[in-house]
Parts: sequence; C-alpha cells; structure tokens
Amino acid sequence: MIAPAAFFVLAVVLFVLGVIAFFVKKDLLTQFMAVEVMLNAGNLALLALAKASGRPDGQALVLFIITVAAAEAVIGLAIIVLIFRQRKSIRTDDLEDLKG
Amino acid sequence: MARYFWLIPLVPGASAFVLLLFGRRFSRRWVAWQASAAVFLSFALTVAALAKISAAGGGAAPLSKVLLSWIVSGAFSASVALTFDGLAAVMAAVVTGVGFLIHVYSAAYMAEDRAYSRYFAFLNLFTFFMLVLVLASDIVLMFVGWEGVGLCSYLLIGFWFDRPAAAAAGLKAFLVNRIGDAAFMVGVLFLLANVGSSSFAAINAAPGSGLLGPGPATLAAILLFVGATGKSAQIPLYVWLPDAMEGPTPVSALIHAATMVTAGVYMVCRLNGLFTASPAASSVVAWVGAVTAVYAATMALVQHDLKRVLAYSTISQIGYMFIGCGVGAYAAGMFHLLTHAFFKSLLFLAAGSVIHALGGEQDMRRMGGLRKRLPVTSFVFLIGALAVSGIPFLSGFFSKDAILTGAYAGGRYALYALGLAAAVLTAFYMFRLVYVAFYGAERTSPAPGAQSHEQPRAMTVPLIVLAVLSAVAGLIGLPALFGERANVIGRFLEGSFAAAAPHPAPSTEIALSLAATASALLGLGLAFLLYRRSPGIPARLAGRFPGIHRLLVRKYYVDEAYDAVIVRPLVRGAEAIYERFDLKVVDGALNGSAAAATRAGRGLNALQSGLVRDYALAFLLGAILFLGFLIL
Amino acid sequence: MALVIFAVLSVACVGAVTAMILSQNQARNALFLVLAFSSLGGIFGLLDAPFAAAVQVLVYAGAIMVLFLFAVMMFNLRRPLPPEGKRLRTYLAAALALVLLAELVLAGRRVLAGGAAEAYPSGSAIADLGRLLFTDYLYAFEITSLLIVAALVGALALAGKTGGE
Amino acid sequence: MALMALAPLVAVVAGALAALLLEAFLKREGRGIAVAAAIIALCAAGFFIVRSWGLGLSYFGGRLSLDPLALLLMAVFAVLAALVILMSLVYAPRRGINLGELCGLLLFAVAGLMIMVSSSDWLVVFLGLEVLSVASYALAGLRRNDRASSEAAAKYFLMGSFAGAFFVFGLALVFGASGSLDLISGLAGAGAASGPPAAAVAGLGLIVIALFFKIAIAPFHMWAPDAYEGAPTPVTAFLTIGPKAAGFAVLLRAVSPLLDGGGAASALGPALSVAAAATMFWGNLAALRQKSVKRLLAYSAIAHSGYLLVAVVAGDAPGLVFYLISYLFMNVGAFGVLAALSGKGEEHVSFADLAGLGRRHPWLAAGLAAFLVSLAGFPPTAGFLAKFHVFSAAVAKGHILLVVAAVLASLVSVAYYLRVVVAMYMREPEAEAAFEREDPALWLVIFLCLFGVVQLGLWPGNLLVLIRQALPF
Amino acid sequence: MNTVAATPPLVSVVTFLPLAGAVVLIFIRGESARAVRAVALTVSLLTLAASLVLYGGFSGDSGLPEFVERASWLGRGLDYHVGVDGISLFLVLLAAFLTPLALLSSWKSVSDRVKEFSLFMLLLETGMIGVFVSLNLFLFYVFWEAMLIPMYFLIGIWGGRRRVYATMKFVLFTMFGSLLMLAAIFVLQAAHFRATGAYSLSIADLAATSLAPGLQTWLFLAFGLAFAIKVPLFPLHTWLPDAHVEAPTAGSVLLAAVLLKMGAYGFVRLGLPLFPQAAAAFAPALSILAVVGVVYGGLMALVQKDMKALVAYSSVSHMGLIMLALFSLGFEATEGALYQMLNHGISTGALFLCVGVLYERTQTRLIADYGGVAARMPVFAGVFLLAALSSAGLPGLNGFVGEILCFFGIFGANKALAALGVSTVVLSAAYLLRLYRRVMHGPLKDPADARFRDLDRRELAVLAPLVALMVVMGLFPGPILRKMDASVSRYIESLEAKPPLAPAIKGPDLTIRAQRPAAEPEP
Repeated sequence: MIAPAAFFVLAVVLFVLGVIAFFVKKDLLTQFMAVEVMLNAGNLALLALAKASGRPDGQALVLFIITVAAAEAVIGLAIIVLIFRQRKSIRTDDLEDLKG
Repeated sequence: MARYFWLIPLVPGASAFVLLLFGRRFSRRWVAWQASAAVFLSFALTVAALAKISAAGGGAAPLSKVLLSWIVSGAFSASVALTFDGLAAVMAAVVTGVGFLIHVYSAAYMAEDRAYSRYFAFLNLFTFFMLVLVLASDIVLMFVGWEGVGLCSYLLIGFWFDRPAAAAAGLKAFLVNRIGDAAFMVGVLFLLANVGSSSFAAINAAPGSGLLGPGPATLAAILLFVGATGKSAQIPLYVWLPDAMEGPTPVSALIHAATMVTAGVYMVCRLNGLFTASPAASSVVAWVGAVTAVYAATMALVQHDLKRVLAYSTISQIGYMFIGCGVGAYAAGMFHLLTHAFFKSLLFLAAGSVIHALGGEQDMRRMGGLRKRLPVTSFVFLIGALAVSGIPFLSGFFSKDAILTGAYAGGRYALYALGLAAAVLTAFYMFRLVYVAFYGAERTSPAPGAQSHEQPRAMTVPLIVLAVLSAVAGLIGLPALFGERANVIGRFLEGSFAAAAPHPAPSTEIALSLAATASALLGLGLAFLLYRRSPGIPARLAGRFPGIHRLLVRKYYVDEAYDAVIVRPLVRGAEAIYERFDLKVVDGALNGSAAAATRAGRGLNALQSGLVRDYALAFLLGAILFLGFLIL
Repeated sequence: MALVIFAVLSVACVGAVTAMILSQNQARNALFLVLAFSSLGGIFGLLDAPFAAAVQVLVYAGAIMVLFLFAVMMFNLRRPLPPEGKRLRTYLAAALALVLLAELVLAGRRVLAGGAAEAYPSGSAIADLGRLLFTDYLYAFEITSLLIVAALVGALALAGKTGGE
Repeated sequence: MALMALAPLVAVVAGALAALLLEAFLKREGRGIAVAAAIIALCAAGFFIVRSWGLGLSYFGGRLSLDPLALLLMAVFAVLAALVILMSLVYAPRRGINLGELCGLLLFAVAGLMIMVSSSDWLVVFLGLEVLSVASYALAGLRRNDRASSEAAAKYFLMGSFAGAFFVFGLALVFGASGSLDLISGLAGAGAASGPPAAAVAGLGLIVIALFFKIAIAPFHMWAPDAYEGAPTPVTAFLTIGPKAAGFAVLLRAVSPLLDGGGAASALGPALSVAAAATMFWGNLAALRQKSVKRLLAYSAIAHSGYLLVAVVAGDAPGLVFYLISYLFMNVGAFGVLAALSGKGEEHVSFADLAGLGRRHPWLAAGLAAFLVSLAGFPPTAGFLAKFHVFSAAVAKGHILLVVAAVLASLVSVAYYLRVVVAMYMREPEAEAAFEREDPALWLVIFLCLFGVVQLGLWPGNLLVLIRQALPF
Repeated sequence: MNTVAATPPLVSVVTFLPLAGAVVLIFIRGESARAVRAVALTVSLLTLAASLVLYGGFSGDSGLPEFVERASWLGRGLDYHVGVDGISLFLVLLAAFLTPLALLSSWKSVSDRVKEFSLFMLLLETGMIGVFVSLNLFLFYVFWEAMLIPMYFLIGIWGGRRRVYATMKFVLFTMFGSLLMLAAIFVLQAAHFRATGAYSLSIADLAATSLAPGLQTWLFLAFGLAFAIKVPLFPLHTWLPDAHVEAPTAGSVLLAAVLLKMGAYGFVRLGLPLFPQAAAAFAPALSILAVVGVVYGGLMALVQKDMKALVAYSSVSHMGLIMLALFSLGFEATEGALYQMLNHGISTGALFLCVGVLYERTQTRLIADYGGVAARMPVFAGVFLLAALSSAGLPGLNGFVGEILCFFGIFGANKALAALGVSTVVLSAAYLLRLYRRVMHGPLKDPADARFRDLDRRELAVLAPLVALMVVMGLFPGPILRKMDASVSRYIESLEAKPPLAPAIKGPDLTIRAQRPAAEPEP
C-alpha cells in the first residue's frame, strides 16, 4: 500500500512545477496550461487527503473541479482568441498597455 | 468744581476723539480753538482741584474717584480710578499749563500745515494719556497712560511721515520705549503677583507690611526703572530722544521736554515707597541719572543742531531729576521736573521760533546774530539758557541746587561731583549755543519762506509767559536757608512721599549753593571764551583731540553699536532662521514627507510594470509570506 | 505492484510537466500535458477514485487538452517564441516556488501523520458518488450547470462572430 | 420550500437567460426588452430577498442559507447590478458593447455573488466564485474592439485562474485536515480546544489568498488596477464592489470566528492586519501620481479593500456591511460621473480632461467632488461614518495600531482625491471634453448615489439600526 | 447637564442658519451675483442676530452649558448634543460676527463664481459654529473635519498664485493631526465603554471617566497634536503662512480669526479636561513650545516681505501666547487666553482686511511695493494703525486686556516663561509698526498713482465695527469676562479635581483592556 503522503508530495511537486511553468512560459496559452497543471495538482491533493482522512467525497469534489477547469478553459480560450485577433500575438508580455 | 477733577483727562480726550473723527471737516480756527480750550478747561479744573487739596492740607487729602471697574478676573483686578494728590497736582498742572501754552503756540506755528486737525487731535490725545498717567491711582491704568503717551509721541514724531527720517525716528522712539515698557510690564506683573493689588497705595505700603521682601522689591523697582529709562531717555535707552527732534518743535517742547519724558521721574516718585524700601534700586536710579547727566551733556557739547543740543540737555536734566529721586530727595526731583518743564519748553519753543523764522533751518552754524532779528525770542531764550545753567535766582538754580544738596546731604559725594560736573557742562553748551546762534555775525542765507520779523503773538505770548515762569518758579522751592516754610513745593508734596529728604546744615547749604553757582559760571565763562572771545579755539581743540571729538560728534557710536549688536544680529538672525530653518527644516520636513510619499508611490507604480509575470511574482511572494506567517 | 505503477506514473507525470517547462514547442507542450494528465488519471485510480480517473482521462486529457492543441495550431504557435532577457525573475520565481513547496509539505505533514484510514469500501464508490452528487452536492451540481452556461455565454460574447457592432 | 430560498437566485438567472435570449432573437429591437427583463429580474430578486428576511431559510445542509448577512449583501448586489445596468444604457452601445450580453453576464455574475454569500460550504463558495469569475472575465473584455479592454480581460483571467488553483489546493488541505468543507464548523469544530489543525489553517490560508486576490488585497491585487482601468467603466464599477463585497462576506464568515481563538489560527489575526495595512498603503501611495482618474479610482478601490479588511479583523459584520453599502454609493457615483464624461466612444478620464469641470459642468463636478470627499472619509458623508464604525470597532477589539495605520493611510488618500478636485475646480479647462448630456438613466444613477452618500452620512437611521440588529458583533 | 431648554432651539438655529442659506443659494438661478451676495449677507447677518439673542439669553451663572439640545442621532453615544457655555459662547459670536464682514469685504474682490464663494463661506460658518457648540465628541469631530472642505475650496479656488499648494498643505497637515485624534477618539470611546459599560461620546461623560495614566498620555498626545497643528504651535505652524498668503482676504480673515481658535478651543474643551493628569505633565513642555512660538513667530514676522505672511507669523506669535496662558492652567490666564482669542480674531481679522484693502487697489502684497500710502488714505491709515496697535497690545485697546491677564497668569505659573513671553510686547510692536512705516509712511512711490483711493463706504462698513470693538473691548471687558467666569472656574476645577501624575510620565501603555471590569457587557 502506498502512503497517502506520497501522493500528497507528488501533488505538491506538481503544483510547484505548475507554478514554475507559469513563470517560465511566455504566452497566454501555455501559461494557462501551467495553471491547468496546478489545478490537477489540487485534484490529486484532494484525493490523497480525502483518502487519508477516509472520506468518500473526494471524487465528487474532483468532478466539480474538473468542470470548473473546463469552464475556465472555455472562457480562457475565448479571451486568448480575442487577444490573438487584436494583436496577432498571444505573448503575455505584450500586454503592457495598462501599467503604472 | 474740584469734584469734577476726573474730567481733567477726559476733556482733552473727548476733544481728541471728536477731532480724530470729524476734525477734517472743521475749520482750522475751530480746531485750534477747540483743542486749546479743552486743555485750558483741564488746566482750570486742575487749578481748582489743586486749590482744594492745598486748602485741605496739601497731599494729605487727595481727591479720588473710581470711574470704572475695568479688568476683573480672579485675583487680578484693575480699575479706572483717578487720584488727585499733591504729586499728581504738580504734574497735572505742568501738563495742562505748559500744554495749554504749547497748544496756543502751535496754533500759529503749525498754521501752514496740511494736517492741522490731525496735529491737534494728537496733541489733545497726548494730553489725555499724559493726564491718565498722572492721575491714575492704579499701576495698570498708569501703564495705559504710559503707553498712550508713547503712542502719541510716536505719532507726533512721525507727524511728517512722508519724510523718511521722521518716520524712522517715530518708529525708533516707539520701539525703544517698548523695550523699556516690556521691563516695566514684568515689573508690574511682579508687583501684582507679590502684592496682590495694583493700586499705588498698596504697592507703596507693601515693603512696609512685609508683603514684599527687600529682594523682590529691588527687582521690581529696577524693572520699573528700566521702563523709566525708556520713557525718560536715560542710559541705556536714551537713543530715541535725539532722533525724536524730527517732530514738530512744539511737540518736542511738550512731549520731549516738559512732560512725557519726565513721566519716568514721576513714576519713581509715585512709587517712592517701593524705591525707598530698596536702597539698591535707589542707588541704581541715582547712578544712572548721574552718569546720564554727564554723558548726555558731553554729547551736547559738539552738536550743531539746535534742537539736538536741547534734546541732549533734556536727557541730562532728567538725569538730574533721577539723582534727586535716587538719593531720596523726591521733592527736589519733582521740583526740578517743574522748573525744567518751564525752561526747557521755553527753550524749545524759542528754538522753534528761530527755526520757524529761518524757514526750517536747524543748524546753529548757519545762524548767528539772531539777537537783532528776533529780539523777543532771543531774550527769552537767554532767560531759558540762564535758568537751565543754574545761574542764581532763576528757577533752575534752586531746583538743581536742591538736588545737589540732597545728594551731598545723603553722603553721596560721587553723585554730587558728577552733578556738579554736569552743571559746568550744561552752562557751557547752553552758552555755546547762545553765542553761536544769537550773537556774532549773521550767517543765515535767505531761505525761501524765511521771515525776518518777529513771530506772531500767538507764539510770543506763550514764550513770554514761560520765560516769566522760568525766571520766578524757583521761588516756590527756596532752600531751607530761607526758612522752614520757604520750600512751598516741598511742603506741598510732603504727604506724597514716605520719607523726608535729608537736610544739611545751613552753612553747608550756602557752601553748596556757591559751588553750584561757581560751576555754572565756570561753564558760562568757558563758553564765552571759546565761542565769543576766540572762536578759533574749538576748531583747534577738535584738531588736537580728533578721537575725542569724533567720539562726541558721533555720540559715542552708541547708535551704531546698538545697530551692530542688537538690531542687525536680530534681523539677520531672523532672516537666517527663516531661510535656513523655517523654510528648510520646518517646511522641508513637511514637503519632504510629501515627497517621500510621492516617491514611494512612484516606486509602487514602477512595480506595477504591466507584466503579468511580475504580478504573479508578487502574488507568489505574498502567498509564501502569508502561508509562512500562518504555519510558522 | 501498486508502488511500481505509482512510481512509473508519477515519474511520467513529473517528467512530462518538466519537459513541458523545458520545451519551446507549443504543440509538443500540449502533448506533454496530455501525457501528464493521463498519468495523473492513473494515479487517481491508485487512490481508489476510478470515476475521477475516468473523468480525468476523458475530459481533461481528452477534451480539454485537445482543445488546447487546436488552439495552438490555430494561433500558429508551433515556432518557438524568441527567448527573452528577464531570466532573473524566472529564477526568483523558481526559488520562491521551492519555498512554497516546503511550506505546503510542511502544512500537509500533520494530516498525513495520521496515516491512511481505509474508511470506505472501494467497490461501492461509484454508487456512493452518484448518491452524493444528487444529495449533498445537488446544489453544487446545479451551480456547475450555471457555470458552464456562463462560460459559454462569456465565450460567445468575447469571441463569437456576432455581438457588438 | 427550498424554492423559496432559491427564488432570488432563480430570478437572477432567469433574468440573465431572458436577457440573452431576447437579445439573441430580437436583435436590435430586443435590446430594450432585454434590459427590462434584467431589471425586472433584479426587482423580483429584491422582492424575494425582502420576503425571505427574518425567515432564516437554510437548505442543502447550510450550503444555501439566507441569513441576514447573506440577504443584506444580496440586496446590495441587486441594487449594484441595477445601477450598473442603468449606467450602461447609453455608455455600452456607444462602445460596441452588446447590452443584452452585458445584462446577461452581469446577472450571471450577480448569481455567482449571491451563491458565494449565501453558502457556508467551501465548494459552493468556490463554484460561486468561478461563476462570478467567468462572467467577470467576459465583462471586462466586453469592449471587443478595444485593446485595453481585452488586455484587462486577459490579465484578469490569467491571474484569476492562477489564484483559482490556490483555492483548489487550499480546499484540498482544508477538506483533508478537517474532513469538512463547512466554512465555520469545518475549522473551528475540528479541534475545539486547541483551535483548528495546522494543515487546515494552511489550507484556509491558501483559500484566503485566493479570496485576497479577488478582493484585491496587497500583494495579490496587482491585476486590479489594470483590469479596472481597462474594463468598461460600468463594469469597473461593478468589479470594484461586487466581488469585493462577496469576498469580504466569505472572509468574515470563515475567518472572524477564528480570530479570537488560539492555537494554529493565532497568527491569522496579525497576518490579516499586516495585509490590511499593506493594502491601504500600497493602494493609496500608488494612486498618488496617477494621470487617469479611472486608474486612480482603481487604486482607491484597492485601498478601500484594506479598510474593509480592518472590519474583518475586528469581526465587525455590521460595520462591514455598512461600509460596503456606503462604498457602493460613492464608488458607483464616482464611476458614473466618469462614464458621463466619456462622451462618444473614447474615455475622457485623465486629469487634463477633468480640468475646469467645475466651470463647464458644475453639477457633474459637484457630484464627483462629493463622491471623492466621501471616499476620502470627510464628514458628514457616508464614507466618514463607514470608516468611523469600522475603525471604532477595530479599536474596541484592541487593534489600535492597525487603526492608526488606517487613518494615516487615509491621509495619503486625501491627497489624491483632492487632486481630482483641484483639477475640476482650480484649473482652467484645457480642452472641451465631450460629455454625455442625453443620458437620463446615468443622471438618475448619479443622483441616487449622491442621495445615498449624503443620506447615509447624515441620517442612516433605520438602515444602521437594521444592520446592527440583524448582524452579530 | 442635560437640562433641556424649553426655549426654541437657538443653538441649532445659529449653527444651521448659514447652512440653510447655502441651500437657498444653490437654487438661485443664473449668474446674478447681486442676489447671491445679498442673500449670503442677509443670512449671515441673521445668524449674527440670532447669536446676539443667544448672548442676551445666556446667564453664565452655573458655568454649565446653556441652551442645551440633545437628540439621539446615530446611536451608541453618537448623539446630537449642542449648547453653549461661557467658553464657547464668545467664539460663536466671533464667528457669527466676522462672517458677514468677510462676505462684505469680498464684495468686489471676488467676482468669479460668486455663488460658490458665498456658499462655501456659509458652509464654513456652520462648520465653525458647530465646532464650538458641540457637546458630543463625535459631533465635534464631524464639524471639525467638515469645516476643512469649504476652507479647502476657498483657498484653492479664490486664492493666489500658489493656492493649490497652500490648500493641499493646509488640508493634509490639518488632517494629519485630526486623523490621529480620530484614532484617539476611538480609544477613548472604547475605554469609556469598558469602564462604564455604556456607549457615550458626550464630552461631559468622557471627562468623568478616569483613565490610566499611560493611556492618558497617548490620548493627550493625539488630541494635542491635532489641536497644536490647528493653533498652530511651533514647530507645527508651517501650513499657516502659506495658507494665509494664498487665501483670499475673506478666507484669511476667517482662518486667522476663527479657525486658529478652534485649536486653542480644542485644548480647553477637550485636551486639558479629558486628560488632566497628562495635561499637567505635558504643560511645561508645551509651555516651552508655546513661548518659543511667541518669540519665533515674532522674529519671522520681522523679516517677511509679504504683508500677509507677516500677519500670518504674527498669528503664530500671538497664538503662542494664548497657548502659553492656557498651559499655565490658572483661572486668570485661562480667562485672559479666552479673551485674547477674541482679540486676536478681531485685530488679526482687521489686519487681513486692511491688507485686502490694499491688495484690491494694487494687486500686490509685497511690502516693498508700497510707501507713503497714509498720505493718500488717511482714514485707512488710522484704521490700519489701530488694528496694528490692537494686535500689539496697546493698553486701552482690546489686546491689552487679554495680554495682561495672560501675563498675570503665566507669571504666577512660571516667571521665566512670562518674562520671555513679554518679549512679544517689543516684537509685535517692531514687526507691525515696521510694516506700518514701510507701507504707510515715507514718500509716495509714485505721486501720480491714482490707485490709492481712501476707504469707500463699504470698506468702512467692514472695518468700522472691528475698530469699534477694539476700543470697546479694551475699555469694557466686563460684560464678556463676567459671562465667562463661572465656566472658566468650573473648567479650572475640572483640571484640579484629579491629582497630578506622580513623579514622571510612565512609558507608553496602549492597553485599554487593563481597566476593564471582569464582566464584559455586550450590547
């Protein structure tokens, strides 16, 4: 039997990798993908901890979160499309009209 | 009529009020009449009241009246209350009497001036304040008069305010006086705090009743005396008086010779109980008076301005009065005050007559031989000069003698010697003036507006009246030699003074009189020698002792010293503080913190780079800190 | 056995994400993530969450990531973006991320210290899940529908052909 | 009966769908009807909210509970949405924004807000937050042909999803540590004696971070100025108030009960205090040198989050609600004036545009001045009274230093609020900026807000009593 | 305390009449400056009349507030509670007296946006009077802060070249103090609640609460800072010269005459009686600051080139003396200080009006641009001189009465400080008469200069009442002092009732929980 701790640590590692990816990547789309990694890490943590505490709801929660991720993906891609149409680029750092 | 003695100050006051408000709409004639009449009415009231109290036994039965409970707050109380006792009577008589004459004189003297009504309004106002000062039975009220006359002095010195010198002189007078007044005020506060009452009666009684110990009494007396040095132009605050000669000459006569400048003497006499209780303070008074008497006289030796010579003479003579007060001979001091009021105002008015006649010329080097052109003026001037020099049987002789006798009798030989020296100098510079201006060849150049005939009667009559008074006023203060009752004024004032002045033996008294006479004649003779017989000597002397001469001409550089040591450092220092501290530090601290906030804002704006990764970085940093805070 | 599977899957998962971080190719990045999310689905299975695992593979790895892939192609992002100079910030972020890692592990320690508690039988999980969804989580379930509608409307409003004039 | 509790929410959602459908099918002619539908829905929601007052409805195991705090804030949201719609009637079409879409998304966002404030379950809160977020991203980007608007949406979205991941991870920790997702009992109940477990607190921390993001607490606020500036002005008004109100309500529910306890949560209070102080100063200092009044108000909104957080730290529910209501009026009013100034298409919200406004449009200038004065917290306006209550409660709880920081921060804020007044009254006009005269709805909004600001400042009377009686402190 | 007056709510009438007038002004259509001016002046005169009725009806026997009105307002002790006592009555009168004069003085000089100007003037009047009549700390604070807004506009819109800088500085610096005071108000409120279990911000209730010394220290410092900035006490005066120089004449007049008094009044009404022990402990230090202010203000006034800056620094000096008197904590000094507050209002107000008269003619305030004006404007010269002398404390005029009482009291408390303070006698004469000499005396700069017309009837109507008051208050202080007596002695008792702090000030102690009773009642 694998200790839930292992799953949790994996979740944390994935979360942190997602964070790093968010910083390393330079376009909106990939940065959003990095966020997806973080969300998935959250899901994993949820399942791991739910299992550790012996609750059956973990799966249900994960289901909701995946739905949320999907919804975010929809709106996110729409925004990225919008940006791309305007600027012909989705480089995040190009978004600097607003500052100061 | 004596019941209404409280109207004495109010009549000129009311007249001043009316003139200030409506004077410009009145005719000149009416203005002069109203102002003079008001003062005359005061004079009449004064005489009536004087008669009343003198009938009732001199100063023993003063008249008094409380007009108004003025400032009352807790332990502090000051009322508008007037007291008419012997001391006040003498002073009030001088103020109203001489004041009336000068009003009359002014009517002619100022006839050409545009601001006629303003002049008389101020003159009336001055009379009002002076009488308040004199009649106040409360030191706070006296202070009202004290400052009020200062104000009027300021207004009248600067009467021709479009002349920068006059405006500056007025300001100087007021400010120097204010310095004295500040000390005076502290003295008053000191008395109020210790005595618990502001009435003269209580203050004079305080040392005796133990309310005021010797130390506090000395301190209070000296503080008050500092005020007196301002008002009465003594060392160290005399510097304003010579400059005050920028005012119209009748003003100089009234304010800067006869009345206001002697207010300090009056105040010391008023508070004789306090000063007597403090030998130290009295000594200070006497010594300052004596030193001033000599010192001012030396400066008078070399002045060329007619009025300035008289101004230094005034300073010197007031020094005399303070010698009298300081040695306990208060009555002698007051006596000299009285006679001085006569002969000095006479001298000023006569000088005014000269100046008026010469179209404003004040330099005696451009006069000479006036004896012929202005016979009356010259004659009365001569009487005045003789009186001030202490030539026997004129008024100055008796009063000066009384003071010197008092000093000698009190064993204050040094003071006596200084007094004697001053007498020599006085006779010398007065006759230098007489010889240069009135004798010898005419050196006048016909100035525009100059007249060659004698003055109108409105001017000569007051001169003559004053000349008579200068000549004979001494008779009311004959020395004890002439009998117990000969000293009329002394007896009249007895009730006002706590302690009697010391008397020497009759033989000593004669010897002292002779010494005084000799010194006066010595000074006169020297003047005759140097300025009549061989007029070349003074120039040679000046060439021989250029240092001393320059020192005297430049008035010991005291104005310059004050300027360099007090005025300029104060103004420069204030400027430096303003620029370096107020603008840089105080203001800078505020502007600096505003700038710091703005800079901080700019820094934060720079952080807000517009780049999402920076936002996320901040987010991450915040998250770590927040979590760390929670976990650890 | 489970341990081996776990090890393989977690290595695959972490490796894929790492590769995605390192790679400059957008399309490949999306594929890496498909791999990562699929592995994660397997790991979900190991955690006795078969339904979640299935949804993960189908919805996430399948639907969402394919959507991303299309987006990548649509934006023509196959060529790598030029490298940019602001590396320092990236390293700083990485360092901070590691601190975060430590903190999160630290935070989870206490929960995990209790050890595993086999509280519910794995067999009935799906049924339980269904029951939960329509009892305890009914309200939440309805809200997700709202969420989806909102997202669609939003997407239409932003990227739809019609809309503003 | 659950329907009764759901009624406001249902009304709003129905209104949203109706508006969208009417817009979609009736095209141009349907615009008015769509707006009317939205307004009617909001009125209906308001009606149901009032009906539910005092009933203490609670369903789905507390996942939907209409307690006074929830009802009050739901009413606030309804009013806010109505005001924003009124603000947009002329503004939106001029800028190529589809009114129907705006109304629909706005009502979706309101639905999300209502879900958030009426639940005591973290999952539901999260879902509500996501509904709100998804709708907000779209709202921010509604000016599709405007670069700034899209940029705002993109930044908001990217940072928002980043923050959302933190929420999820926090959810996992809380659930794992306490076995419950209940906002209050989940944490407080788990370890009654020694306070909540550390892991749960850490999880809560992650969730709080995500909420901080939403309510723009420093340093999680950095998206806010950009998003607020770029979004269409009425949307900005909505974004600066709605999500903030909901976020604070959730924080109040979840965090305040823990603040007085000890144990692992003992650091929470100081952490919140520091965050509050940092937010106030950051927002206010950064606003000092802004050139655009809209961006200035964005920073001001951040600073106000700091003040509101003080209310949370003090556990002052009545103060918080009163502050939010006051803030609603002054901020909507201020943005309303900016919207009125924006003429045909372009935004005219720089200081130069406002120069001499007091001469050109005295009423508009007076209105903006009044709102700014209220935002700055001068008596006798609502802003002052709101601050007074919150700060007073904080001091009563012993947070003196925090309040000192707060008053000093608001001193800084006075500087920039008054800068705007300087431009309006003490500078001469540089250019005649376009100005929307024929917009009675907007005028109505501004007038209502002005009325609210003054009324709440001078005589809040029943409202204050109502809030105080309804909410525990 | 809570004697409800059966009379009409006179205090409220006086307070809110100007506000009502301001509302009326809003509805005057168009740009009719005449109508606006007439309405504003009428309203302010009515206010003055009402305040005179207040004076007439005030007995002053008990020392307690009279004409008290109290109504529940915002709950939890935030009540509407107003009234006047011997301390506040005359400040109300001062404000009511000067506002019409200030309005009248701007008849000509303000021609731009007259409606707004009059509006803000009336609002300012309500604010000023409100501060003085408030008997509830919250209400006090509301007026205290609200009053900044009209002043901000008055300086900012109708001010001089650097008006924006000056007005921002004024508002921000003043607020810096008052916001800290606000924090202190919260603490005070909480402390009172913990001590009594009741919410109250009634000043009388708060004064009856005894506070731990450490707490008192902090609270006193916070209140004191707010008031000291307003006074302004050295070295917090830096806003004053700028505000005065840049403000329009009417603004300067009210700023100097009334607003500065609010600071001193704050000390009397709140700072000292609420925290008597801390006040006693800090009085020496504050006295030193005050006396430094006296000398410093005088020296700075001496070297100013701008007439208004000169008068502004003279205010620093004069207010320093007032504070010095207040901190000597004695009956006479306090009464003197209160009287001096009125004097300063009148004489400095008159000086600013005089400067305004000159400025209206030449558009310059630089002393160097003038000279010999007295020759052309004799009446004005007289008025100006009288104002200067009143300010310099010439006996016989009003300034002296206050000054001598102040000095008497200060002298009783500390002889050295009194002696230093007396330097103002010299300094004030120096800078004022120096100003007078440079502006009014000397030769005319340009004899052909036709700008120097003497006072017209309107200007005379503005200045004559002030001049009359200078004289009347100098000669007959009784009617004012008598009505103050009871209140002042009650105030002094309130300071002496509690024993002074033991040896030294304890370290700061911010815990308000220290004194809480065991059971903590919740509302």
